Amino acid sequence: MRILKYISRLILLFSLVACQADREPQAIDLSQLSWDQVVEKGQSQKLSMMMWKGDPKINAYMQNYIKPHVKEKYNIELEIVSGQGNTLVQSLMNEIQADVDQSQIDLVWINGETFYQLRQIDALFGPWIDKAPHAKLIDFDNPFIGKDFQQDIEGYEMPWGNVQMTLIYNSDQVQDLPQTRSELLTFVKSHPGKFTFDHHFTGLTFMKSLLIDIAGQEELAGDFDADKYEKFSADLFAYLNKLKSYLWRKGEVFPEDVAQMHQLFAAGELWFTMSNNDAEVDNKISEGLFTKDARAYVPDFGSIQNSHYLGIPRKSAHQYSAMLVINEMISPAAQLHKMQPEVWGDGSVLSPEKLSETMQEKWKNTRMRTNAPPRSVIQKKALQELAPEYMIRLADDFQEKILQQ
Amino acid sequence: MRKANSLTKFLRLIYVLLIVVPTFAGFTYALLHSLGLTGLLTDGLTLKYWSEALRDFYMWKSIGFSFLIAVISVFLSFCIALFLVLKLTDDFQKKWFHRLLFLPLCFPATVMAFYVMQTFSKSGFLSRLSFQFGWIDHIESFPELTNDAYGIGIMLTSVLLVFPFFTLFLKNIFDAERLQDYGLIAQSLGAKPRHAFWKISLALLWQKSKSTVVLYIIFVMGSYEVPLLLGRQNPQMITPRIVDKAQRFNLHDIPQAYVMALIYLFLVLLLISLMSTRFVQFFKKKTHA
Amino acid sequence: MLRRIVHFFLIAVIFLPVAVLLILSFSEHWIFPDVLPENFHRQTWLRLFSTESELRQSLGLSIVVSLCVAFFSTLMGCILSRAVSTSRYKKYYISLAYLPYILSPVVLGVLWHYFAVVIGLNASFIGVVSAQFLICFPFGFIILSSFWTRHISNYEELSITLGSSEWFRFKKVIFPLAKPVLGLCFFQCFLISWFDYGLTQLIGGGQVKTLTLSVFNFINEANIFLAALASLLLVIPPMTLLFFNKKIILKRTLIH
Amino acid sequence: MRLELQNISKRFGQKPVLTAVDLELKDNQVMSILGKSGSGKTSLLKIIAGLEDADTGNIFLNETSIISQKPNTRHIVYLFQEALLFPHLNVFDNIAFGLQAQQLKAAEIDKRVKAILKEIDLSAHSSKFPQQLSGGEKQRVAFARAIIVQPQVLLLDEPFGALDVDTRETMQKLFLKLMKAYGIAALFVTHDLKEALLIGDQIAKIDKGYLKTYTSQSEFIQDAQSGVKEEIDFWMQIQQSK
Repeated sequence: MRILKYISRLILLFSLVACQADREPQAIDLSQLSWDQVVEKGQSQKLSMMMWKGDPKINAYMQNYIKPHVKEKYNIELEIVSGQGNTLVQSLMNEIQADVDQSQIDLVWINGETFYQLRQIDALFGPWIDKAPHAKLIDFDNPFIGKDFQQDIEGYEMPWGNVQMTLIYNSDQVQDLPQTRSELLTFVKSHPGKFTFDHHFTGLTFMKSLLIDIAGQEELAGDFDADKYEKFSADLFAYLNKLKSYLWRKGEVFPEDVAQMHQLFAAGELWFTMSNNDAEVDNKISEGLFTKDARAYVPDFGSIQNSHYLGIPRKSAHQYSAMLVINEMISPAAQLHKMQPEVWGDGSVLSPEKLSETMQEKWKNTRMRTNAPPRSVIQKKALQELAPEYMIRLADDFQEKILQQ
Repeated sequence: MRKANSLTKFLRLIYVLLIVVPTFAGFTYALLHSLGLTGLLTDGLTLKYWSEALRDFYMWKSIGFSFLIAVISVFLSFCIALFLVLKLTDDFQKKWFHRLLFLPLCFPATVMAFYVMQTFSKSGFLSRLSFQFGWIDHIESFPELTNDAYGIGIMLTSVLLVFPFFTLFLKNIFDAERLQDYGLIAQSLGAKPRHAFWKISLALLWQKSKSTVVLYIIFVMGSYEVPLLLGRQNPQMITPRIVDKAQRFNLHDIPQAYVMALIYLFLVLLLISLMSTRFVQFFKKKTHA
Repeated sequence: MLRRIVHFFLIAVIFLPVAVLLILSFSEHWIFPDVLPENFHRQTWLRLFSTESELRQSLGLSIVVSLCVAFFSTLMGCILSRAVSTSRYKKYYISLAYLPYILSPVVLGVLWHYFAVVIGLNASFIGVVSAQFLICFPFGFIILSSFWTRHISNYEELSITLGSSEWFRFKKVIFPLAKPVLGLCFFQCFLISWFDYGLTQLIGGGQVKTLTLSVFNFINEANIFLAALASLLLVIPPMTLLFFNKKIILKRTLIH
Repeated sequence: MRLELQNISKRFGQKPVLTAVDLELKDNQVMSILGKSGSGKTSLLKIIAGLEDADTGNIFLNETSIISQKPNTRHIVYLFQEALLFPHLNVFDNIAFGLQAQQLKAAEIDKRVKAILKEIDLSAHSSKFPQQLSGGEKQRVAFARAIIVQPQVLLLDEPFGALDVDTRETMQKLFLKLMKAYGIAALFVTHDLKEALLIGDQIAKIDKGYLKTYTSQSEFIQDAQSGVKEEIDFWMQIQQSK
């Protein structure tokens, strides 16, 4: 009995700690500051950036290009740590809940649903992006850049790069590329076990493009609409169910993530894989994972194009430095370097017409990738991202209606 | 007995605190979260996460599946270890043999899972060899050994990870308890070898290794990296399921993950208490009979 | 005959993983139905030493973290299991040690992160070491609890009546007798810490970059060749340690 | 008077282990205590050694109370039934253990250990490890290790219980010889009637926590409870039946 008493006291203690009311952090009034003042306040600090570290090329770009650059220009020590999506959200969430004075993370690489979640828990600092001088070069009118999953970015995140989803196929095996939904179905039926998609981010993005193809881009634009979702997703799942038994492993199991799917593709078990990054196929060939026969394409029903962004946590103690670094990351030089297929191959968010003439010249002369079609071609089939709730609902329903059947 | 002095008492308190406080803090946090009492997105006290989770058939399936995988893996490992200890008793004197058995202890679960993936999957080494030897004519005819419905890949990895440990462990008990002598005594008293094995050796081994066996069942039940790589989404083991729920796109799913973690904890506790009281008595009766 | 077959089988089971990892770490383009990869080269290995200069740091950090965790787990395990060994409730104390196992470290990591943030130990070396310690030391405690038998306490009592002080008793009797078990405990705790990913990632917030974290980064890059190399890096140090430490573990049965 | 126990009592929970035990042990004398297992004999010895606490009573050593003295300063050595040689030390170091604990000079230790090795006839085995010794040899080393520190009182808990008959006899003789040579007082617990009679200058019997001391061997033999009479009757009967 006595133990019970102690236990209940302990619970009480912890709940007190857990339920502590949030104190308001000291807010920075940006409107009073000039960029020069930001530069002055942001110099010579240590900065910790959390990002997805799943690609050696991206890591090398950050390590060998951005890091030395900000060190030289502003004497900022940029530390890059691994973490994305939910790890990131959980971290910031716990910090807010624990009411710490300063966050461990000063800069985050986010998009879509992570942005949505961070906004939900009010974890981001802002609005601030207008302050950064290089933001003027960004084409915010482009809906693929200015809107993140149909959400206004409202100055809380800075566009950094832009990519489009592609299907990657083995050109040795596949000659007639399926271009429409029905062609895909026919193809998969006649080549069972060679096609699948993962049940995480990339797979969901693929399903979204199918959903858009079913409904039409305009139908699903704007905020989440539950009725429309019910209506069109029913068709989507009907289609997927038709597909299911011809997928890899008869659709009883789906690859855990795109990395696993790449491996299956590389080993020859699959004829298709996919990537949210249109430059991925060239990257993976140069890494030695894919053979030279791997090609990327975008089917006629289109694929989603989206941007990825940079944000600053509200509790960061180095918000000025973070702004300086982000401003450098969207500089024409940095963006140009990032575009090179051998560096990263990430699409730029700057609009070329706003650049200087010499820069424009360089822009035109960037070397093209070899195994994926050029940006200008796939751009025509680009679909806009849907509101984040679509993805959340799709993920849940996919579990229920496909995985657990 | 000399009475415990105050230092000893203090150390005992430290021990209890070191164990209880962190674990308890975690549980309390999970409990509060699952009841909607804490968390940034909560609307206050609610039982909806609990009722949702309790009615979730797939959670129960996951728990059952995890338990089954764990029991089978540990049982197989135990059998292999027993076989090696009983049949190759003399080999344990040899240096190379002993050294050999220690090597697999150096493999983390991830590496072992990665290896099993590269060797036993449809596009793995075995499948390729079978193809070269003409046993299969295309990749699909190789049996599903990884990401399969029965968790074969997971069990294979778990057995590879666990059996060397069991072998060394059983061997130690075997030596320490002089089981061979007991067996001989029993036989000299007229017991048949088989009878002596079941009634004496096995019963004693089981008594001594019971807690380790339970520990390993729990260890396998809670494994994360292995099913992540070699499992499938349905049936799915419980830890990846919990982490999956906690890391899904839907922040409102997090409390459910905590509920699942708590239910899992409760069942494991139940398992432990069952094993520690009921089973001992059961076996005691048997050996005394 | 049976013995030969079993020997062969055991050797195969134990050495195949190393072989497979080695082959993969030296190759590229491994496409079905080729049994062996198309190309063999040292590029993967060279790359490890050239561009990832962080790796050596990670290795060093990993070793320091694991040594710290193993040392403190063994020390505390020893002291605390000793304090508990004379208790009438010894059994209950020991069963308490199983508590942290009930949830897997991954789940505990999720739960503990919040508290780590509260006490300001997240994303720090001390935080990671503490978290790993909390997982490891009950394990050490359980191992060492088996050491404090009637037999050992008889030894102790004998040396007390022979006039030895507490320190002398520890130095001359307890420590030499416990050395094999302590070695085993140290090694096991070292391994748990060395292999840990979930806790380090969650509590360290990715900022305490141990080798496992670097290794997982490679695996996440979807490159089986790098992953194989990374796996080897994880496996080789404990194997080396084992090779030198094995004597201790073998001597374990001595006191019985 | 060397050792005196006054009114020592001890309980484990509700169960009395020792009840009002009084005992007097004179200089240079060996007292045999006859007792079965569970009679409280081990607790009695451990209380004297200071390894357990008594609930009531007092212990005097040379007229001074030692009840609150630490066990390692009492100069009372307790010997277990097993030899309990330290497995990691050789014979020499095992014997030297107590002297090293007192931080004597190495030369002094060397001299004394060598002398006692000679006495127990194990000089040739000085660098052997316990695993290499026979049961009797181990027991001899254990004795030497205890005696060399010149304890005020030696407590022995069935030291020969595990030995075979021949070794046992040799050990009993050696034990008596050493006790007299070093002038050590001892309490010798045994369940063997003959051994008790053979070794003890004084005799006592412990049963269910009650200790009874006898003033002389004859009083002990006369006592109906001592078991001596049954023993004699047994042999008589055997003789008669032949």
